Amino acid sequence: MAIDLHKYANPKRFLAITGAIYPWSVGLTVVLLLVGLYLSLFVAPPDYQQGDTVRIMFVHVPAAWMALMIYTMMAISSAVGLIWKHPVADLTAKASAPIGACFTFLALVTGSLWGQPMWGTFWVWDARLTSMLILLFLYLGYMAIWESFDDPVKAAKAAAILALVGVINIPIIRFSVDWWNTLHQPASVATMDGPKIHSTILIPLLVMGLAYTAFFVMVLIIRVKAEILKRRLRVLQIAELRES
Amino acid sequence: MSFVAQNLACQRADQLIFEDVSFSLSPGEAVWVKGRNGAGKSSLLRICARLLAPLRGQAAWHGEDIFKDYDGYIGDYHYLGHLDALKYALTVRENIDFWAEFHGIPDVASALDQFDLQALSDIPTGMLSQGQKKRTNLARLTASSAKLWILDEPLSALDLHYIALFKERLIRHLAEGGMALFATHQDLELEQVKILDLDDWAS
Amino acid sequence: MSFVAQNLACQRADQLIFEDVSFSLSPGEAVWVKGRNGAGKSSLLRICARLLAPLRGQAAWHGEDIFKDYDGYIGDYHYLGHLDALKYALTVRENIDFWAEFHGIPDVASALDQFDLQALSDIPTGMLSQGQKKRTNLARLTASSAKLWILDEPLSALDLHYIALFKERLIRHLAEGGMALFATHQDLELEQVKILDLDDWAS
Amino acid sequence: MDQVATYFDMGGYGLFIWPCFAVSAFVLLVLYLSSRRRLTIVEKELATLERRRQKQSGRNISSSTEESLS
Amino acid sequence: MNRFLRLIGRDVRLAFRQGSAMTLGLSFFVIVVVLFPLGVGPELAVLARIGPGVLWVAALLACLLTLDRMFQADYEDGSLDLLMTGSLPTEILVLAKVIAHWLTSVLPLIVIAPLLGMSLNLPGDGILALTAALLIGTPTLSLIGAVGAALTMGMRRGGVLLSLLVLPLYIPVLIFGVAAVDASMAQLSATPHLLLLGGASLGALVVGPLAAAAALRLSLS
Amino acid sequence: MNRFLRLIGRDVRLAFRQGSAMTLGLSFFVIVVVLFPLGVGPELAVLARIGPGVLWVAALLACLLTLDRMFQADYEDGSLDLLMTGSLPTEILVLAKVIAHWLTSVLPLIVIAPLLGMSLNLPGDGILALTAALLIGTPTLSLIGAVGAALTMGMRRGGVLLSLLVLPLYIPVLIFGVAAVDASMAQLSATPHLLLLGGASLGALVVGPLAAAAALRLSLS
Ligand code: HEM
Ligand SMILES: Nc1ncnc2c1ncn2[C@@H]1O[C@H](COP(=O)(O)OP(=O)(O)OP(=O)(O)O)[C@@H](O)[C@H]1O
Ligand SMILES: Nc1ncnc2c1ncn2[C@@H]1O[C@H](COP(=O)(O)OP(=O)(O)OP(=O)(O)O)[C@@H](O)[C@H]1O
Ligand SMILES: [Mg+2]
Ligand SMILES: [Mg+2]
Repeated sequence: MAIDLHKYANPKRFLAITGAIYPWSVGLTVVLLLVGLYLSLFVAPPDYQQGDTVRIMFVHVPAAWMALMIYTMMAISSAVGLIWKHPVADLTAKASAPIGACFTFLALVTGSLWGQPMWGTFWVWDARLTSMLILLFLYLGYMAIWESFDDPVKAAKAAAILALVGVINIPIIRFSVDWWNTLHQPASVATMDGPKIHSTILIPLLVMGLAYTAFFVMVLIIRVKAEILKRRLRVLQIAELRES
Repeated sequence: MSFVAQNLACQRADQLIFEDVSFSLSPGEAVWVKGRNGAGKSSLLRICARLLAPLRGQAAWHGEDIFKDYDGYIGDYHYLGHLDALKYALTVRENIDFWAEFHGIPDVASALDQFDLQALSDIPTGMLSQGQKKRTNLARLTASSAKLWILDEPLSALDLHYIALFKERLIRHLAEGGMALFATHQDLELEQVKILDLDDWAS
Repeated sequence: MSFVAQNLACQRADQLIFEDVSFSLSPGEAVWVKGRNGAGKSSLLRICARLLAPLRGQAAWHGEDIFKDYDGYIGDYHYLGHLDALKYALTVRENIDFWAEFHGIPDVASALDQFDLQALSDIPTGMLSQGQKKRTNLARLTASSAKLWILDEPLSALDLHYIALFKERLIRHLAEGGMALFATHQDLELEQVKILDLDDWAS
Repeated sequence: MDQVATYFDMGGYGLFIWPCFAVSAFVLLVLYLSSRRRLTIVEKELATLERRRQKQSGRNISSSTEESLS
Repeated sequence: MNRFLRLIGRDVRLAFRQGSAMTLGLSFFVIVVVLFPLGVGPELAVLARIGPGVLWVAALLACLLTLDRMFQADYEDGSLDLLMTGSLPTEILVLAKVIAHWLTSVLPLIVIAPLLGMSLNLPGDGILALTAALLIGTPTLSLIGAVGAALTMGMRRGGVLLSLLVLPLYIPVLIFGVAAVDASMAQLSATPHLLLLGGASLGALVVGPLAAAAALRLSLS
Repeated sequence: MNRFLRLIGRDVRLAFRQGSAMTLGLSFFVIVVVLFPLGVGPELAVLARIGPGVLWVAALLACLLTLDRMFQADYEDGSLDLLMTGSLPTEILVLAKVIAHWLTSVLPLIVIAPLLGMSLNLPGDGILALTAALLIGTPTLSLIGAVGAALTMGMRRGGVLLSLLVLPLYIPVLIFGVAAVDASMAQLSATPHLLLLGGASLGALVVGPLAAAAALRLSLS
């Protein structure tokens, strides 16, 4: 009997399922990315107001969507891991955090590169921007917690506590920041929501969004697999130590 | 009233320190944990004080598992570790006072007396010598009503006089139906002591 | 090459701890400072390491007063106190490495060997057991070229094996013409040891 | 030629648009490659360890361990 | 109950005796507010404009700075081992620590805040609203901070991680706190903001001790 | 020389390993600059107006915060006993500590300051002047700080006393530093201010280690 196997519950089925999905995710990512890039760089027309800069939207908005979605997913996984003690859930949360952080970073960078031609500055302390920055901090904190514990079981619990406390706060932050901003500076910031979105823009946007999602699934599978194998390696190493 | 540990195993930072350690304590008994440096004595003591989770195995107090949120163990044991748990800004009396109240024992004076601390009682503990700190730490032990004493190197820094005094106090504790689990490299010959050698496991 | 202390007196926080303490050390000699808890052993050792100013009295190294900005004493002695002076974030090797370089001794490997630290050398010192920390601390001593060792409780937390090892190392140091001034409550029988009992003064 | 240049100029905004795509591509690529690398490293370590254990114990290492782990 | 109060009492006494926690936060608060006019220039209009923000930011920072001692000191000298093996439930222990932190590190700020507000040229209404907002909002800071402090206790990079973890959670308090002062300075009612702050404090009162106790048990073992 | 470098190397490595000093100052700096817009509001004009002041005050505070660890950590674990009984003159020891402090706690701030300046909407000139002023002015902060840190080492109320002692001496640096940035933002020459900052640094280089070494010897016995 190796060390405390119940903590490392059988991830065989998980690996089998993800193994089946993985090739599809790779294929989808490649195809969707190619189509999406073609549509957004060559097909989509320049906006009558924003000119060609509107093309930034095709990498900016999907990144922002992913950033928000991944955090939610991470919190749900953490809750599952904490309540049902399912180790794969913990590992999924752990594996998705760096991906989410990357997307958040991309949303910030592309957004501020967009901001310069649109608003004449790389950064304003706008509600949306600020809450995105805070989201990046939340991701970094979550990742740092994982790194700070030597014992993965402890780290998982600590990280889950943090993710859950953080997720309670995301709507509060969103709400407060939105509200704070409008109090000082009524909607001067150009956001393009509303009915204006034309299908020549909407379709590439959606395709890119799907491409990013497929990419996320692909990388997540790789990372979760790596995490599971790392756990397994640890168990074996400990067992080895005991034998010697 | 008894403490029974069965097949305890301990892992620290990916290293298995010991496994299959079992022992039991009944009223009036003491267990002396022996072993070379790094054998896992302190770790075992911390497990028994619920400050460290064992990798495997059970420990039971009154027959109930202490790791299963068992409240019956609370207050029945007192752990004294390497660290002195003294607030250096507070005096000896203030330090002991707080812990006595915390453990629900209002009799601080006798605790002070037991280790000749009356003369030092108004000195901030930061200004004590190493041995005086240790004595304060030990006095706190007697200012708790714990049945089970878990002592990690209780003799270090004490001079011969106070080692004898401590031994006397320990014997009285055992005679009154108490139990003790301790680790020390120094000599502490007692009558009713069982020896648990962690080196046996390693070799 | 000798250390001579004459009529040292020490006061701490308005209290005279001892006075008229004199002793001398020649190459190959050791002085064992004894005394009850609070007698002032640690204070005396800190005075000899120039970490505390005496109230009265002189101490001389090579015949020159060590308190008069005398540079000749620097680097000739090594003080090992209650505190372990280890950086817990650094590994055993990194800790010893730094001090060896600092003392101008590049031979870390042999220092590690002396106290069986090779196996532990890549573990952060924060993860060591009490005795392992002490061994690291002692290894640092051998990684200095100091003639005079000033050791406050060098044996605490060591197991019997390492006490013997340390004793051996100390005897070799003395045989090589070194000197030692130490305080401990544990047994450390040596041939060429002079005993300095601070209790004599108190009574 | 000129057409290509005007295309890349993007109405004067090329300096902002292309870095956006470049950064996105770069970050995502690095993320993908580093994830892959982590996986291969772990896989390799695991393989060597398992081979060693197999060799050491001759017979199959406690098969229950094997099953519950894989 | 008695030992709950004793524990708070001990921490308060220690803070007085050592001075560290107590005066660290306070002096930091004062320093920030004193340095600002020096850095920004003495124009009264600008100072009054940024005053509420400066005061709230300073309060937040002072709180953040004193947080990491909440459990760390007891952890380092071994007292926490004894406290955790004692008969007080860990949640209550956390609550006692939070109360002690608030009393020693935060309350002094609130006492001195009106004075500093005046020095930054805030009007009377604004100062009143500021004090009320601080009183109602800062318990959240201590409560949420306890979770971070417990999570990072004994960690090598504790201090930084603590800021990183706790800061995002503090931002709503900052925003509503400043909004309350701004509103009352604009002759609007500060009540809705204060209610929001109160709500946050109540929520934190439930979540904080539970999460912090779980984290504490985790960190110690 | 070798052991001088080794000592610096050890401190830098420790800062990396423990993260505490290094990232404490840095994260504090970033936090202050992030919180300010949240407290003060997002108007670009206001932010640009107070930007240089905010950045300098944040740098000063970050420096102040990391100061007390300069000798304290070594004092507490007994390393300072060994360092002081070793063969490095105490003045050189202090210098090594100061350099290590500057490298680990101050330099990272300077590296990231331009980015934060941009986020506060400072113009390019201002950012350049800011970086130059920080580079030239901050060594003074570490050097003067060392004296305070040595004096208060091992004291019960060390942290606060340190701020009180050191802060008045920091104020000239703050004023000239901000003036340099303001000048360059007003299209004037920042050079005279920078020269003054440089002069202060040189003066501190002479006085600092001497005074700190004396204070260190005093505090230890
Ligand atoms: C650093 C700067 C920026 C950040 C952090 C940022 C962040 C975000 C986020 C988080 C979203 C997703 C919102 C949601 O789905 O609820 C978003 C969407 C969007 N952003 Fe940005 N943004 C930035 C700059 C810009 C700029 C400069 C523009 C254009 C002028 C822009 C235009 C848009 C548009 C059009 C959307 C889609 C709106 C929608 O889906 O309703 N963003 N951005
Ligand atoms: N905090 C820790 N993290 C990881 N490993 C640790 C930690 N503390 C101790 N260890 C390791 O656990 C083992 C047992 O340590 P423990 O302190 O229990 O030994 P011990 O028997 O008390 O030794 P000593 O006689 O030296 O006090 C040692 O090998 C040590 O390196
Ligand atoms: N930092 C201090 N400030 C003031 N007084 C102190 C300080 N340290 C120790 N003392 C006092 O000085 C006396 C001698 O202390 P010292 O530590 O030298 O004793 P010791 O002989 O080493 O005792 P032990 O055997 O307990 O280590 C004690 O009475 C103690 O109370
Ligand atoms: Mg031990
Ligand atoms: Mg002593």
